[in-house]
Amino acid sequence: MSTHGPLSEEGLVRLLSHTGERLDHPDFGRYASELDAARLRRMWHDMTVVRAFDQEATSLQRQGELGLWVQAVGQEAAQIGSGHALRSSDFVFPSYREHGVAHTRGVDLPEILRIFRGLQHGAWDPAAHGFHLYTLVIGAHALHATGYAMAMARDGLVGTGQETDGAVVCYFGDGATSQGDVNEALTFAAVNDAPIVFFVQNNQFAISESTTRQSRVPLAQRGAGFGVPSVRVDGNDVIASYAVTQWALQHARSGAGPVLIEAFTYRMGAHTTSDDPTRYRSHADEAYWAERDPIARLETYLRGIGELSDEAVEAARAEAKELGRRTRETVKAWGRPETATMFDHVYAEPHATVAAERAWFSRYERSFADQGAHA
Amino acid sequence: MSTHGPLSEEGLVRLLSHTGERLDHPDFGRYASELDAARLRRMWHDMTVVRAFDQEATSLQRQGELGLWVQAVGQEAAQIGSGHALRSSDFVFPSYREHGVAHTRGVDLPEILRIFRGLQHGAWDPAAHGFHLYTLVIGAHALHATGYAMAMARDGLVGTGQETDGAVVCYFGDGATSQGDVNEALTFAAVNDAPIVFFVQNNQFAISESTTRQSRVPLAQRGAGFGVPSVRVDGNDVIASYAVTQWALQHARSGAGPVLIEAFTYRMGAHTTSDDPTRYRSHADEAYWAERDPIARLETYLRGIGELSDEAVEAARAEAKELGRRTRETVKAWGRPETATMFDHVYAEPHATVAAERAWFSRYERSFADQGAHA
Amino acid sequence: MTTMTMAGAINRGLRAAMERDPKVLLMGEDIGQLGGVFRVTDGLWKDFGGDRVMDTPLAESGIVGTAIGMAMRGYRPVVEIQFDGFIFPAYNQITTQLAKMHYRSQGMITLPVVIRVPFAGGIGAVEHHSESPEALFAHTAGLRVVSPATPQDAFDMIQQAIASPDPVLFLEPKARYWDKGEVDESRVAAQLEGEHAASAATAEMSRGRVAREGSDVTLVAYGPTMRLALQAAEVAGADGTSVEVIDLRSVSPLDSDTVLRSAKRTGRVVIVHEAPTAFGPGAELSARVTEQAFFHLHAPVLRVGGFHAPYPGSKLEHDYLPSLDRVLDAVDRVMTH
Amino acid sequence: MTTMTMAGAINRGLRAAMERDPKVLLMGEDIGQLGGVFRVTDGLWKDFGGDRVMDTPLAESGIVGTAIGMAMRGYRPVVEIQFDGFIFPAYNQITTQLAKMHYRSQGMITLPVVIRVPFAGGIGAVEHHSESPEALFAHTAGLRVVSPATPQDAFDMIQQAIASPDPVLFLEPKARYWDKGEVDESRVAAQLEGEHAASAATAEMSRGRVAREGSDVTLVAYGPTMRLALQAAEVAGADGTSVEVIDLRSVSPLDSDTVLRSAKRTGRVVIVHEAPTAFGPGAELSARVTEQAFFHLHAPVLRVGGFHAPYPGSKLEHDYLPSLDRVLDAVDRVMTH
Ligand SMILES: Cc1ncc(C[n+]2csc(CCOP(=O)(O)OP(=O)(O)O)c2C)c(N)n1
Ligand SMILES: Cc1ncc(C[n+]2csc(CCOP(=O)(O)OP(=O)(O)O)c2C)c(N)n1
Ligand SMILES: [Mg+2]
Ligand SMILES: [Mg+2]
Repeated sequence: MSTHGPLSEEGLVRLLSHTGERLDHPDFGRYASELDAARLRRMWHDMTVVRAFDQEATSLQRQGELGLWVQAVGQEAAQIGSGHALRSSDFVFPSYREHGVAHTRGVDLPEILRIFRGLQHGAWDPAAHGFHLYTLVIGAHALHATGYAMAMARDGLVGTGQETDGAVVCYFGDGATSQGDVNEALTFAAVNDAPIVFFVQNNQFAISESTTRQSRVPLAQRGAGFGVPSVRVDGNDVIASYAVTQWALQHARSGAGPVLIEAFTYRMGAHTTSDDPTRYRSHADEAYWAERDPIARLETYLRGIGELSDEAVEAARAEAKELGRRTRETVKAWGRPETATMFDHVYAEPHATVAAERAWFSRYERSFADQGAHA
Repeated sequence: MSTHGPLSEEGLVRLLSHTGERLDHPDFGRYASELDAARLRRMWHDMTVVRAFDQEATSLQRQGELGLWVQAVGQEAAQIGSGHALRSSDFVFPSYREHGVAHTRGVDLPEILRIFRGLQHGAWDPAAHGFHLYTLVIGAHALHATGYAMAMARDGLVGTGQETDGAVVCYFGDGATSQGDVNEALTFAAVNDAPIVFFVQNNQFAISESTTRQSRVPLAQRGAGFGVPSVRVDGNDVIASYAVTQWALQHARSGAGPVLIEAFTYRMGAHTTSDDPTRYRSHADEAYWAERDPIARLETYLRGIGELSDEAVEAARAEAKELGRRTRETVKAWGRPETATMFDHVYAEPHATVAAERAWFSRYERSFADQGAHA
Repeated sequence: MTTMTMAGAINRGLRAAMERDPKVLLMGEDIGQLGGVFRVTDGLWKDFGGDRVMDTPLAESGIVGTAIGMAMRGYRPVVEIQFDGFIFPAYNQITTQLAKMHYRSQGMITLPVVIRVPFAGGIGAVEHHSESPEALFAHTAGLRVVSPATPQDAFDMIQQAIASPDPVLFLEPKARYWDKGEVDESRVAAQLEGEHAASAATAEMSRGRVAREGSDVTLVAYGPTMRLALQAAEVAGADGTSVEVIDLRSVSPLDSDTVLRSAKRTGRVVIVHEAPTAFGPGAELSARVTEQAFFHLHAPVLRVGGFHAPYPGSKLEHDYLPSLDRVLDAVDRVMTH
Repeated sequence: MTTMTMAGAINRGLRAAMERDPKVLLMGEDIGQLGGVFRVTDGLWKDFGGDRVMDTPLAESGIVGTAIGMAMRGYRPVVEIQFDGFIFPAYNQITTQLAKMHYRSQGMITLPVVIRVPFAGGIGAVEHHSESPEALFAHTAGLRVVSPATPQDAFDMIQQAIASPDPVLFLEPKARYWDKGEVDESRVAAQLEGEHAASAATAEMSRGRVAREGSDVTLVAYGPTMRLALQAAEVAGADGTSVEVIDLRSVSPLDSDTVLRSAKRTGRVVIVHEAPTAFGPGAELSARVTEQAFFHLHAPVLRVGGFHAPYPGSKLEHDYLPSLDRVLDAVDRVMTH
């Protein structure tokens, strides 16, 4: 591993070593103090279930039931750790790989697959979950998140010290940091003291490109350039991911403005089911990171302190299996949407062109029915 | 004046105090060592002439001879200082206010007014002067400059230690730092080690908006976020502006990659002749900065050391006057371009639509001539 | 009735909308203390404060992108883009996000964002300050694109645009900012207090109108070219050709029904806009009229627009732009059939 | 003659261009080691190195903007935009800079930049991966917009685009990437070694061609819809309607002369494209054909295109896109006159 530049491990906040030993940190250790064994078990459970779902989705794609699947394997600690730090008054803007965060926000995981089965572009009610839709145009949502945070502050939901105080967490990848929109978001957030946490999952790749193609220096440094306090965390350490997010959210909710977190992690799978990582990375690299698996790490720790029983493991396995079954059945049961729904929701109010085309299309479709009737 | 944030004077490199005393600086002092009295006199002379031209253009606009004029009054030290550090192997990408830099690159000042008289959008040969056209879309040229610098490196014009080594200097304003393109340029420049100097003239305003609307922190901090070494300089100090640019150019030409300079200055005039600064800033503010006039400062110093004679002052005044006369005459002598030239240079090769429209237009114009002949 | 310039009418309309609904916010470059480079927001910063009249960083993508986020929380941002030529940094946000979010969310999210753009030419400006990009937005589903031609419409339509739940590109013909007209302030106020106000407002803003009746030729225009169209009708009338003038007011939706009704009577249609002719708004109008009224037409639909060239230096702009002569020439040509 | 897929033909064309001229560089996301998400640049990174096949940061504006800078120093960058829906972050650079620099500099600067875009739908993809934005570029003067429909054209036209001094948007119908065809590699090679190679190449790339002769109806298509158009002609032919099929190949310039020659014979024109119909490329073609061949037409020009709605989820895309039935329906309709 490189010792400087964007892939160095320098300055990473870490509260659990990759061999499963619990560590302390002078600044951030205390933000994990509320994580008792029960809570950690819950996080382990969530990570396990989310990974199983992820694998189920991958096999559904292989079977032709989904057009595409975007795996999050390897990034569970960053996602479940940060997700657990959120509360209902917060609001999340994911990019498209945050299935773990979705799970912590109460999105029923199979619902996500509506997108990947080609039924619709958005698959849950953002307001109900405090979890916006996936955005596929890299970085575009960073501005929506910033505007949303500005609006929260305007609505008095920041700095009161009440439970109603909230913040926005905006997730994006290492590649996204190169987009103009992400940098504009840092500017808008900073000058408006917007209550937002920019959560960069540096999974070391933007499809095939190493993070070294996006930056000379660790991505956490980007924040300071805009006057945004920043921290680098071991994103495969669920405890540290939780702690820094807790810190960041408290900062943002208090009205002190934006924060940037770089969670240094590794995309263990392919970019998507269309990708072939053997073309651009080595087995050695993959093996190095397999040893740093975020779930195994927590498991080792919990087992070591006697807080993960075989029953708990079995329960998680059973839940995962049941979720897998339910996912397969749900996906296969989805019908094709009515054709005419493609004209719905283009506008909120009637639009003459849409109305005319919809009318034409229904006459046109009827003409086949009529022909059929005559034939 | 604020003592922190983007308008603080903290950390400014300064080699000439605003009362005209020569200062030293541990890191940058030596980059001004080649500036003997003759050279400083030349810089004073250039600043004086450029300002006179600027005022002439303003009055031409008032007389209706120009549609618009963009004044650079107050920014002469930043422009002439940095311009003097350039050599012919360097290449400049200005925004639209760099008349001083244009002058150092051998652009005949009146030529600039072709743009502002509405004759054409670009008014000099960029290759002949190593000085690109003005770009009016804020920040867009930062990427062109970066690509150009990448191409220079590719052409072997960097890091050889020869006189052929060159770098690009890209000028833009404080407001421009908020644009996505400028931030993308920093990324592309950094990861490619491009030989480019980003020269931000922080003149404290983007039209009416204070720099505090663009950033929480001094703009020089932006560079570090991308791993780009940066420096803040007193942009009303021509010696320091020269010195930091000299340093930056040497760095970039050597192949060490990009540098960012923030020249802290003040736009003494209006944004353009269409602007009315009384709507958004105080006389007190203007008075404070009038005392920091970049030309007066150097004049005081040179007078103090007995290096600016009355004759030299008289010579500059005469040259300025002559330039004013020539400017007026040149501008008024320009004819209107041939109408059909609006179809020229849309494409480098024939394009059927342009050809058809040009043909139609010439038939159409002839039809009036014919009618005239018949009438 | 009050006499107002178009700029004044928009200013009054914005003020009325802000008074009506505290969720209405203005965002843009220099719109606060300065009142905007055209002074369209003059006085609003003083009266509503910097929290509702927000000077933003100099980044159009950021402006539109954060406006989208604010709209998601129930605000109604009215964004000013300083000039037509500077909307393109926001193009991605407008095209892939603003236009598509309602659809993406199956109607769960509405984005009542208005983007005001002083547009079109004729004011002797430098590059990028005189363009007519409406076709580049009308092609994208999810956006509405409107342009007023009179102070009355400017006053009404800015408020209707703000009341509409759909994103609206509100194109202000900058050369007409200082033209004066009578404005009745009460009608739109009543509409916006009525039942189904948003629907009524959206529908009305989306309809064209017959601005002058005639029987020989249908001359179609909107925003910047309306004055020219009326002039041409006047001159042609004096020469014995009766020209009906239609003010489209809306480019998306394009109110082709109003045009078709007229075209079926006159059998001759000319459209005039400043946007380049090739792939411009007139192409769509021509195609629709031909599709739907082919057997009523005596002559092909003719288009008078800008040329397929970048907007030239201002010394040439009056040759680049549709002129009275060019419109009359087209009217003459359709009249030969 | 060699049998190639369209993707393979573009790959071979890129390789030939890079061998011919060391100034040709490729830039884009994932085009290096990975060979691009569609493998169109497969093998080129290995053979030409990372200096000529550059994996760029993930920022489309940055890619096009730096390509402009490199072109100013004599390079010929060929940029890959990963998917149609991701070209919009670069829209400002393309529209205000790439298209206008030649004009702005009075011809002193030429920008031979090619922007390759896998475009159009039909591959079952998620949002933003199936769009047809050509009209959003053809409206802007200074850009050329072309799209090949066969491996031979793909091979020839990519090299002609690179040889052209003008910026070219090179739209690759991604659903046709794996269609095979015979390719003669020698013709374009000879053209590009000849005198006035750049002019000859630009001119040829800008012309449409009659892909199938016929006498009753002129059916116009390009790129993604050419296969459909030929199918429709086949089926209509079996039903006794003789359909002439024109492959436009170029959207800007639009080769209306080739269409007009045919339209004046057949009197009936149908155009089919995947881009939304409203304000789409067919509108311009319809308007021009009507303007210039009105009295030869038996029926109005009809358009078959995408609807005025965002590209839907892939389960619905085949209803959104022009289908054989919709094309035949339009052919039937023009034949009723
Ligand atoms: C504007 C834009 N350009 C290109 C793409 C295609 N694309 C999809 S994901 C991706 C890589 C993203 O990398 P990163 O931001 O690191 O996120 P990750 O996928 O690693 O989670 C690219 C290039 C896109 N979706 N949007
Ligand atoms: C993309 C874009 N948006 C808006 C404008 C209008 N505009 C012209 S100059 C200017 C302010 C620029 O401020 P700054 O970057 O600080 O440069 P300065 O004018 O102070 O030299 C603005 C907003 C523009 N030219 N381009
Ligand atoms: Mg990544
Ligand atoms: Mg400034």
